[in-house]
Amino acid sequence: MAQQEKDPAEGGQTDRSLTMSRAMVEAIAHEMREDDDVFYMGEDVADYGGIFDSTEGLLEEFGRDRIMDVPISETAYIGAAVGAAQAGMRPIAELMFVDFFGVGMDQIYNQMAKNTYMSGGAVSVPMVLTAAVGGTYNDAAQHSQTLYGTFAHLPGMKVVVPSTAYDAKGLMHNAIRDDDPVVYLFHKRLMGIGWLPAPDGPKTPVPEDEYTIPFGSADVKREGSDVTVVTLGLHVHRALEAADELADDGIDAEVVDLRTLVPLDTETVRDSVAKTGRLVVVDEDYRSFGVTGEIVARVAEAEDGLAALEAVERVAVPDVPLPYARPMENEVIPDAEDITDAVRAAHGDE
Amino acid sequence: MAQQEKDPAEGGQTDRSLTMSRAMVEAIAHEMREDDDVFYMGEDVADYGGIFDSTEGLLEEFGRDRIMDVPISETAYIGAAVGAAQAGMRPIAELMFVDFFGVGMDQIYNQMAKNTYMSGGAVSVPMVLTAAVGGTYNDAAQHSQTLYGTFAHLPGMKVVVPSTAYDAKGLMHNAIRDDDPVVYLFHKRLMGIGWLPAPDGPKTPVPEDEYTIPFGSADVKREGSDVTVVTLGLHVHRALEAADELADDGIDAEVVDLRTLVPLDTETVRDSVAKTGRLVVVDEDYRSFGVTGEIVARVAEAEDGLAALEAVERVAVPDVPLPYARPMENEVIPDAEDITDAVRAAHGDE
Amino acid sequence: MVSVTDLQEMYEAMVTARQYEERLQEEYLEGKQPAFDISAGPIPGELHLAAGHEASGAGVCQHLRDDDTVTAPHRPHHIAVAKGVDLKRMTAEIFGRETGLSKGKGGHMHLFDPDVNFACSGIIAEGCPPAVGAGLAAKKRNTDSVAVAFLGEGAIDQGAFLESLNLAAVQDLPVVFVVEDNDWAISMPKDRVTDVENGARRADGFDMPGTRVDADDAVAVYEAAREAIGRAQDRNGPSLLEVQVHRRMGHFMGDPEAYRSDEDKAAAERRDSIDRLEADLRAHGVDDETIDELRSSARERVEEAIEWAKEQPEPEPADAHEDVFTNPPSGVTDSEPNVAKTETGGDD
Amino acid sequence: MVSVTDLQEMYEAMVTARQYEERLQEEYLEGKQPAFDISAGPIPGELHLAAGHEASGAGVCQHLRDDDTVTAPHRPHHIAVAKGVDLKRMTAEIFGRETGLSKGKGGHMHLFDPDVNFACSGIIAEGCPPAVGAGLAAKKRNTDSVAVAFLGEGAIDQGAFLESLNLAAVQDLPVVFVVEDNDWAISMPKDRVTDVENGARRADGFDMPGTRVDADDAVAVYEAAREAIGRAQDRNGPSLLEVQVHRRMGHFMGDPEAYRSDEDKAAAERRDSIDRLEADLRAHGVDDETIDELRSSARERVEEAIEWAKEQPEPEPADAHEDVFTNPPSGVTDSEPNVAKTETGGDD
Ligand SMILES: Cc1ncc(C[n+]2csc(CCOP(=O)(O)OP(=O)(O)O)c2C)c(N)n1
Ligand SMILES: Cc1ncc(C[n+]2csc(CCOP(=O)(O)OP(=O)(O)O)c2C)c(N)n1
Ligand SMILES: [Mg+2]
Ligand SMILES: [Mg+2]
Repeated sequence: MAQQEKDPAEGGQTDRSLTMSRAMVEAIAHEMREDDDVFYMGEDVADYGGIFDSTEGLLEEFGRDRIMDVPISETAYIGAAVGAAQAGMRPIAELMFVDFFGVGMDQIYNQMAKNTYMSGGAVSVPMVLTAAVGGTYNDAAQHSQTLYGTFAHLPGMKVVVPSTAYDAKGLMHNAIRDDDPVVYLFHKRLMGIGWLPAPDGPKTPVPEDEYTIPFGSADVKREGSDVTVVTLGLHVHRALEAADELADDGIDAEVVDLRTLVPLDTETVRDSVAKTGRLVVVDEDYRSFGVTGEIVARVAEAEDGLAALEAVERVAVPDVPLPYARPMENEVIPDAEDITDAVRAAHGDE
Repeated sequence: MAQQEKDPAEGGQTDRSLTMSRAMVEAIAHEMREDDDVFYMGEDVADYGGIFDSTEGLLEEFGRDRIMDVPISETAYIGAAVGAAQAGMRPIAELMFVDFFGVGMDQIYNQMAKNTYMSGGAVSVPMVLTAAVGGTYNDAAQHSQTLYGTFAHLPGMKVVVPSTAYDAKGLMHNAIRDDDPVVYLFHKRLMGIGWLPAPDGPKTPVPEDEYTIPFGSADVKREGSDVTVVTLGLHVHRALEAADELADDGIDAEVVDLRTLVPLDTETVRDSVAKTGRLVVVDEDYRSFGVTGEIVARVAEAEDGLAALEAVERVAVPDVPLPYARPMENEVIPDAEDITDAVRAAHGDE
Repeated sequence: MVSVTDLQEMYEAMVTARQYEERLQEEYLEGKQPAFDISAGPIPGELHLAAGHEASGAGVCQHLRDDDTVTAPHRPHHIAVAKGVDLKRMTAEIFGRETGLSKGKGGHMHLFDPDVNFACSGIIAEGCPPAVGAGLAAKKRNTDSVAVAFLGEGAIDQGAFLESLNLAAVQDLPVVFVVEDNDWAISMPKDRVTDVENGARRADGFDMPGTRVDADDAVAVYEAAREAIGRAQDRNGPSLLEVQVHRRMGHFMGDPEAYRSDEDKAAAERRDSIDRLEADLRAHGVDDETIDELRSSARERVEEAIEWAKEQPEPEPADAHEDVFTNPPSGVTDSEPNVAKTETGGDD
Repeated sequence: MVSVTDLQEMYEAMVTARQYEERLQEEYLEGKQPAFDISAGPIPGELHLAAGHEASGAGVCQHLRDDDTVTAPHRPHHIAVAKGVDLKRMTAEIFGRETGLSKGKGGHMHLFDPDVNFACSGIIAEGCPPAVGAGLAAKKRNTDSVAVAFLGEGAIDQGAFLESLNLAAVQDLPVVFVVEDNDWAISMPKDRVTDVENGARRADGFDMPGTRVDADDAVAVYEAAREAIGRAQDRNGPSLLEVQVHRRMGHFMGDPEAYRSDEDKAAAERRDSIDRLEADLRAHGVDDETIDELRSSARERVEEAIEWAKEQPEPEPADAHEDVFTNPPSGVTDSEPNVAKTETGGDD
C-alpha cells in the first residue's frame, strides 16, 4: 500500500521518527546496497511494495531481479530460498500472512531449520523468512494469528518479534547478517500502514546509520518494582498502556519486551521476577502449549525461581481460532484492560 | 509389517493380552463393521498393512474401497478426508510419520481444525488423523519427532497419545465416534512391531468387546506420595521404570499418564501435585514452548498452585533436532535415568 | 442447447451478485472514509468483490443441485449467490451478526451453508482437497451428486490444486475444477507467475480433460460446464475448466491498484458478460418488461437481505468461546476467557 | 556421442555404487539377525538401497561438475557416488561416526557434501525447491553451473515437485528434474497412484520439455541427460527427465515385500544396466582386463571406505547439543542437556 511517510534527507539525525515499516525497509535497503547476495522474494512485493508495506519503495531502487514477485507457491519459493542460501546467497522470503505457514511448513521446518544441524554444521542457511502476524482488524481465523509458539517450539530457527521502529531496524540488520535462518514476524498493526492505523508507540526515533540489536536481549521497556509483565509485539504497547493506568493506582509494573523468542533472554525475565515476585505473561498467541507457559516454566525452574514467585497470571488468546465479528475478536485478543486486570490479580488486589 | 500376534478366538475373555497395534486395529475394525461411513486412507495402508502395522489385516476384511492406498499427496488426501467428513462420512487419514506434517499442515490446521469454528458449528469434521511418532531407533531428524506441542498448541483438534494397548483401543473407539477432528499419535516403539521390539509395558490385557475411554481423563498409572511425574506415550513406561528404581531408595513417585493433550486433564495433575508438592514433567518433544512448559504453568496458575509447589523439573528433548548416531540420540531422548535424576532433584536429593 | 429458463436464471443470479456487491461496497466503505481504515465501519476485515466474475459462478452452478458440493476461494459471493446460499444469513455473516451463517465467527471468506453444500475459505487453493473429498464421499455412497472447486488463476501454481488434480483423476471422482482467470493475482499478472497462458493445459499431465472458455459469453461457460459436470454425473471422472473472467475492481476494497494500467482496467469494464447475456435473452425473445422485472426483483432481494442483516443482533463477546468443537469435552474447558476477565471485574 | 572415457567413468560409478551397497547391506544386517531389529547393529535406522537405479545417477552426473548442485531423495547412494561425494566420510556418516560428513548427526538420508554440492533428504520431493534455489543462485550470480533434483516416481504427485516445475519454468532457471521411476513407491505400484504412465507428460503443463528414457541402457540416459543439462547450461531453461529404473531390493532393508510378485522382482533383477553397459564397453573395444580392473578398483575403494569408517570414533553424547546454529546465540543457551543430567550425577 502507498506509504505516506518519507525519510527526511538529513543524514545522521537521530531523533527522526519512522514507522516500523519504514525502519524495516531501511535496514533491508541498506543490506541490499552493501551485499549483492541479498534479495527479496514474495507475493506482491515488487509493484505492490508488500501488502503490509514490507518492501515499499525497494523495486524502484533494486529492480525486479532483486525484488522478486513469485508464484503463489510458498513451498517452492521458500524452499528455493533455502537452496539459494546454501549456495551462499542471503535471501529474504516473505510469507504474506503467517497463517499461510501450513502450505510451506515442510520447507521451513524440515529444510530451512534443520539443514545446519543435519549436516553437522557443514551447511549454513543464512536466510530470513518474514511474515505478517496479528489481528485487531477482524480478518478472522485464517488471517489474524501470531503463531509465536509454533515457530519458537521447533528448533533451528531464530524467531524475532519487533515492537518498535527502532527495534525493527536493528533486529532486521541482525537478521540479514546472521548466518542462520531467522523468522522475522512483524505485527500488521504496528507497521504504520495508511489503511491500518498504528497506535502511538511503534513510531520511534530511528538513527539513519545502521546498527544491530543482538538476538536474545530482551528490553525492559518500562521499569517497575511491583509486577513483571513479560510480553512482545503489539502487546508491548498494550502492556505499557496498562502500566500507565496501573501507576495511577500505585501499582508499578515492569514491562519486559522479549524481542526474540529464540534465543530467549531468560535471564532478564528471571531478574525482573526476582525483583517483583509477580509474573504476568501476555501474548497474542493461543494460550496453551505456547509462549506464556514457557515463560512461566523458565521462571519456575530457575534456582530459587519458585521461592521468588508469589503470583502468576497468563493473558493470551484462549484456545479458540480467531473469530470474525468485532465483539468476539475483542473478547479473545487481550487488551490493556485484560492486562490491568491480570496485574491487579497478581498483585493481590482482587 | 507382518504381525506375529493373533487374536485368540475366545470372545469376552478379558485377560487376553494384545500389542498396541493389534488393539488399535481391533477398534478400527469394529467401527468399520458397525458403520459403513468409516474408511481409512493413507500410504501403504492396504497391502502393506501400514508401515507401523496400523492397518495390518484390514485390507483382507474390508477391501480396497475402504482401506485405501493414496498417492503421496498428503495435502490432497488429508484435505479430502476433511471434505468427506463434512459430507457426513468418518474418514481416518494416516500421516505415515508425524514429521511429514509440514507438507499437509494447511489442510490439517486451516480446514480440519477450524471449519467447525469458522462455520459457527454449522459444519462438523468427524475424522481421525493418525500418525506415528517418536524416536529410539536412530531414524534421525526427519523421522523421529513427536511434535506433541505443535498439534496441542493449535486449537480445534483433539490430541490423543496412547501408552498401552488397553488405552489405545478405548481411545481409538472414542476417536472414531467423536464428531470432532482427532489427531491420534501412536508411538512406533510401543506398537509391538516385529522389527521394532516394544518394551514390556504397552502389551496389556484388552477386552474383546468395545469400550471407550473419554478424552480428557488422565490416568494415574502408578500412585505415589512424594513426587508427581506427568508424562505420556513411550515415556509413561520410562517413568514407571524410573519409579521402580526410585522406590528402592524410598522415593515414592506418582506417574500420571495424560493420555490426551487436548482436552487436558489439568485437575488430575493439580490434585496429584497438591498431594506431592513436587512436579516433574517428562516428554519426548522439544523442551521449549511445548508440553512441559504448559503443564508447569497449569499447576502454577491454579488457585494455591504456587503455594503447593515446592519443586519443578522438566525432562524433554533439549531444543535440538534429533541426531542420528546412537550416543547422541540417547543423549537427547530422555531415558529412565534422566527421569530418576530429575525426580531426585525435585525431591531435594541432589 | 440452453433453455430460456436457464438463461433467465443465470441472468438473475448474475444481476443479483452484481447488485449485491455494489451494495456491500457502499456499506463497507461506511465509516472507512475519507482515510481508508480497514478496521472501521460496520463491515471490517478484508472484502474481495467479484464484479466481472459473475458468468463463471452462474454458468457452472446452473447445472448443480443443492446436494452438489461447491468450494469457493476468498472471492466467493457470485458463486454463493449462484449456488443458492441463503442471502440473508450470508449478509448477516458478512456484517458479523449473531444470525449469520457462522454466527459471526466466519466472515466473508468463511461462508458455510450446509443446506446447499457451499463453503469457501481464504487460503489459496485450499478448497480443492475438500472438494475432492466430497466427490469421494459421493462415489462411496453411490449418489449421483458431484463436487466443484473454484479457484483463481493465481492458485494454479499451488500444490493443493495440483495434488488434487491427480487424486481426483486416479480415483475417478466426480469433481470439476473451475479456474477463474481474471488475469491478476492481487498485483501479479498471470505471465509473471507462469509460462502457461492456458491453465487448462495442466490437466493433461494428470490424464484429465481440460478446456478453456471465455466468460464474456455466459452461455459458453454454461455449455462447457455442462460437459464437465455431465462427465462427473455420468461417473466418467474429473475435468478442469478454465474460465476467462475480468476483475472490474481492486483485489480487495481499498486496493489502490497503482500497479494496474487504466487501459487494462477499462478493458475489464468494457467486457461485461451481464450486458451480453441480456442481449442473448432478447435474442431468445425475452422482452424488456421481463428483464426489468428480473433486475428489480434481484434489487429487492438484495435490499431485503441487507436491511435484514443490519437489524440482526451482534454476537455476545462470550460467544467467542463456543463452537471450537461440535462435541466439547465435558468437565474440561480448554477455551475459557482470560483468567483476569472472569475472576476480576472490570475496573476492580 | 558418448566417449569411451565417459563409458568407463559411468561404469566405474555404477559398479562402485552396486558394490558399495552390497557391502552396506552386509554391515547393516549385522546384529539385526535372526529376528530383524531395526535399532540394533552398527548401522541403525532405515536404509534404502538403490540397486537397479545406478544408470540414472551415473548417466546424469557424468555431465556435472563439482559446482553443479544435486539434491537427492531418501535413496541417495548411487547418486552420491556418481556426484563424487567423499566415500569415506559418507560411509562414516552412515555408521554414525564423528568424522562422517555430518559428524554423525545426519545419517544415510541426510548426506551433505558441500565440496561437491550434494545434499539429500528424507521427505518426498523435498529436494526440488532447494534445487530450484541453487539454479536461481546460479542465474543471479551469472555462473554457468546448473542444479539437478532427483526424485522417485512416487514423488511426482507431491506439491513440492509440481510447484517447483512452475517456479523453475517461469524464472527460466538452469534446473533439471530427474524422476527415477522404479515402478514402486514402497508397496504402491505407479498405476495405483496416478493415471499418467509417463510422468514426463507433466512438464508440458508448465511449458517445459519432458522426456522419458529407459535406464536399462545407461548410454540412453547419458544422452537424454546431456540434452537436458546442456539446455540448462545454455540458459534455455529447465527440463524434466523421467528415467525407468528397477528396484532390485525391498523399499528399505527389512521390507518383506509381501506385496510384490516374484515375477516382478525377477524381472527387475534380469534387467541389469550394469551388464548392458559392460557389453557396451566391450563393443567400444574395452578389453576384459580393463573391465576387471575397473571392478576391482571399485571394490578396493569400497572396502577402504568401509574399513576406514568402522575405525572412526563415535561422537560424544554431548556433541548432540552443537550445530543447531552456525552462529549460536552468545550467552544464551537454548540447547542444554536435561537439567538432571548436568546437575546431578548418575546414581546420585
Ligand atoms: C497460500 C496463500 N498464499 C497467499 C495468499 C494471499 N492471497 C490472497 S488472494 C491472493 C491472490 C489470488 O489470486 P487468484 O487466485 O488469481 O484469485 P483472484 O484474487 O484473482 O480472484 C493471494 C496471493 C493466500 N490467501 N494463501
Ligand atoms: C511427504 C512424505 N510422505 C511420505 C513419506 C514416506 N515415504 C518414504 S519413501 C516413500 C516412497 C517413495 O517412492 P518413490 O518416490 O517412488 O521413491 P523410491 O522409494 O521408489 O525410490 C514414502 C511414501 C515421506 N518420506 N515423505
Ligand atoms: Mg486472479
Ligand atoms: Mg519409486
